[in-house]
Amino acid sequence: MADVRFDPLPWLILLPLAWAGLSFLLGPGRGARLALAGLSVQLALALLLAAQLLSGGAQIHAVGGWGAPLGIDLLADGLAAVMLLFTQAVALPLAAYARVYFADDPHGRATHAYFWPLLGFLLAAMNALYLSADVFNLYVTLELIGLAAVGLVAAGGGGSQVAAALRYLLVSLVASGAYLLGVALLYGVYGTVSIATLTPLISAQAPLAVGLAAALMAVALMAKTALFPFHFWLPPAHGGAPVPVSALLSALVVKASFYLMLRLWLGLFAPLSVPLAWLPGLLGVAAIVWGSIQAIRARRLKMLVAWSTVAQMGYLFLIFPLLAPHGVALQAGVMQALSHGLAKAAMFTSVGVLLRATQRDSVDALAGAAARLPITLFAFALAGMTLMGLPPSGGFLAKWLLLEAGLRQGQWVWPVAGIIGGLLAAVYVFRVLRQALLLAPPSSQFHPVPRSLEWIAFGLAGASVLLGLRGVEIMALLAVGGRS
Amino acid sequence: MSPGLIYALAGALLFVLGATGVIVLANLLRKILAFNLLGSGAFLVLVGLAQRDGGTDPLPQAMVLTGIVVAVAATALALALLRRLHRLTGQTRLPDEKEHG
Amino acid sequence: MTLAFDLLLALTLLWSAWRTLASPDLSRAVVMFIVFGLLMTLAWARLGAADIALAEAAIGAGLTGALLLDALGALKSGAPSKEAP
Amino acid sequence: MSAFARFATVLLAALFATTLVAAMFNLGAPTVDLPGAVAAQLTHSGVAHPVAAVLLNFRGYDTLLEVAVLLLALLGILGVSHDDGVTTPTPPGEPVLQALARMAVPFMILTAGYLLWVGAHRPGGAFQAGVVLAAAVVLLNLARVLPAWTRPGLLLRLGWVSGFLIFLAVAAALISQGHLLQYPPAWAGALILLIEVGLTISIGLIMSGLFLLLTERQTSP
Repeated sequence: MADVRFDPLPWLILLPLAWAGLSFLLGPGRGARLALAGLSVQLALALLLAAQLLSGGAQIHAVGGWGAPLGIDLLADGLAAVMLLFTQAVALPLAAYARVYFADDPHGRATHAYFWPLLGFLLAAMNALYLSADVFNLYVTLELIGLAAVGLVAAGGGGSQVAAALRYLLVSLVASGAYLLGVALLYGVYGTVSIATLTPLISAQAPLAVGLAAALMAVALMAKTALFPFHFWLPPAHGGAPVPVSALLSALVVKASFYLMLRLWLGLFAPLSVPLAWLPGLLGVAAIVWGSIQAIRARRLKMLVAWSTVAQMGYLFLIFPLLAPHGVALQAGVMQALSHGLAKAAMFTSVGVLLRATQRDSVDALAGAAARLPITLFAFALAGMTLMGLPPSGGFLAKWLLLEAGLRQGQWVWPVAGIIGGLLAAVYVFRVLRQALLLAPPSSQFHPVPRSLEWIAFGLAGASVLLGLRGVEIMALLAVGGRS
Repeated sequence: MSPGLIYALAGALLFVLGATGVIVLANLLRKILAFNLLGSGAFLVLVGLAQRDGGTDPLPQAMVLTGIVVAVAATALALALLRRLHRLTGQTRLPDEKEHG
Repeated sequence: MTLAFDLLLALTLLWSAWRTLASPDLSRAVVMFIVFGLLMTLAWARLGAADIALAEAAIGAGLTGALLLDALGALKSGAPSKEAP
Repeated sequence: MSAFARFATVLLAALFATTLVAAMFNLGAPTVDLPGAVAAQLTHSGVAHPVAAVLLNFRGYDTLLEVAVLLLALLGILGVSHDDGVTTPTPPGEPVLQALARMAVPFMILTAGYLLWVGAHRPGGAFQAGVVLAAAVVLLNLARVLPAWTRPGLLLRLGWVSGFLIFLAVAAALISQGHLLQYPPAWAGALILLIEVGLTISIGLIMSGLFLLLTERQTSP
């Protein structure tokens, strides 16, 4: 090999696969330390990759040495590197949180007997998805993500949790099936599944079958991202799972299918998608309104946060009518994905602390929480600030970029919807805070909670606010290399 | 009209039949059966369409082998969840969606 | 001639799929699904995909069928499951 | 689901099916000739059967992830049946079944070995062989020749993941060749056989696990 530079691409996939397998071998409930060590190395690898990209441009790794279209290519451009860095950076604190949370679990080990291997496979699958440049290989990664997420939701659960997992599994499987039919049509028309090979072919000539493939794949990914009206599976699954799992799903997993939709819409299907660009935007508006209303009405705390995810995923789709490669709208979407990921991780982790302290999953039970758990409440409030889009948070930067994109193209509807969504977010966030600031009734009892849980929530919330200040660096990384 | 195209067309119809079944039918075992029909449909389109001019193509064939294994893994997990749900609640259907809880 | 056979097989395949979803009795539906799997094996053989035919017979019809039959027994032995349309 | 929603779904499905069928009739020849590329590179792949070459060499990475899918299904099933605590007393095996198992299992293992061996040249391979092996394990289990899998011990877990870990280790070691899973042509055949042997055993155990975990744990009402 002439190239002596260390290539982190394959290791970002192999490493989590390895610790997933090994922690399964260790036995039920084991593997937390292995996972934390592995995740730390993965984070370092993602940072290294980002540095390499900034200095040397996009990277391709031809698996098997064949090169597309015969083999499968891994491709890391700026967008992939940003998502990889974000995923490892959020997963590491969540894993640390999960370790403490499960060790402190009063309900025994059943809920987390296989948490660590499932987490390893989930992260490997997400990293593989971000790096894959092959539509069939992407199908396999989608299935991996779906099965790992369902396994995490179902583990050790009661009736409603198992029902939620089953509903999630069915939606996920039908969506993967639709995606696969899209792949089948693409292969039928062009005889290849490599994105790099397909892109110029689709630009040159796209018969009706390719339009159908694009539609099937877009619908599949919207369903996996829980965009309205495909959102119905998300609240019971995210609201019913153990808290560390909810955090992982809401912060990271839904972003993977969004990323793929963005990638296909911007690259592969760019010649086809322009006339229909208003449709995801419109569904996004509906998601913001409906998700926010349900979050405002929710009685259970975890359900409130889960419905907020439905609303926040709507924002991500507001950018589709405004998209252009390397444009401001793409920056807005990525910024929203990152800041929502951090904020939602912070929100679920602080909700986990509140649940443990009050022993109830109820907004009404929060009275007195502010006095007893000030750090956690502050974390929740900071995360809420990001969701509302107040400066200097990442959410503010995302809305600002969306406004800029909308004004440039004279389409002010989409940023306005985003701003209204921020106001609605304020309603449900303040509903929680107001209840927590009430004086505790004399009968209420607060159980002790490990301090480290509170600080992890606080750290994530702080990061979601400070993300806005690091916008320049993120945008520089995002701008590295396009596909082609 | 080649055998490949015939099976691809049948696969397309199977896919639509299965997808409609998963959405419309309420019994969970039927939903799982319907999902398997949907998957088989997609597999037939993958191989059939690629071989519409006769001959064989090892690439989609290998992909379908992967797909069959994924499908059986997913079916096993779905059945495990269904049996667990049935044991816990006595139900073989999903509860009606509640918009807030 | 062979084309006629392929057409017939494709139609039978669709018919068995339809019966899998539409027959009122769940046990019969599962049996029809296993029949469907065996017909798929035949279809793969017609497409010159012997590997898939082997896998379909062993996994699609065999293992999946066994899992379904067993699940059927478990679901019926518990609470009387009401069949839905 | 309301009658109207059901009607609308069926109508939409019919519309989509019609479009799909129409789209399939108007296709020219595919642009890229991958079967040709596979045939051209087959001699460098380490196996003589094109489908096996795609599965284990050209697109071996897909297969690696596919084994992870199988393990995930197993993990999910273990997760929902872990805390049962209810173990039905296992009835003793029937003598007829036991005799049958003792006779049939050696042949099934031979068949699995044969399928594995020919997989390099003609249809067959690790997945088909694994299923035959799984059937043998299930038969032994039903005949109670093997102890029931109430709680997976270390040995069983090792059997489940070893195929995956061997595959992973080979894939990682081959990065020294320049790329993930880049077989040196001289060693490709031997390495692929090593991977396939590991996969056959693990797939056999995983598939029998899928079946046995589902049936044994949850039969008691």
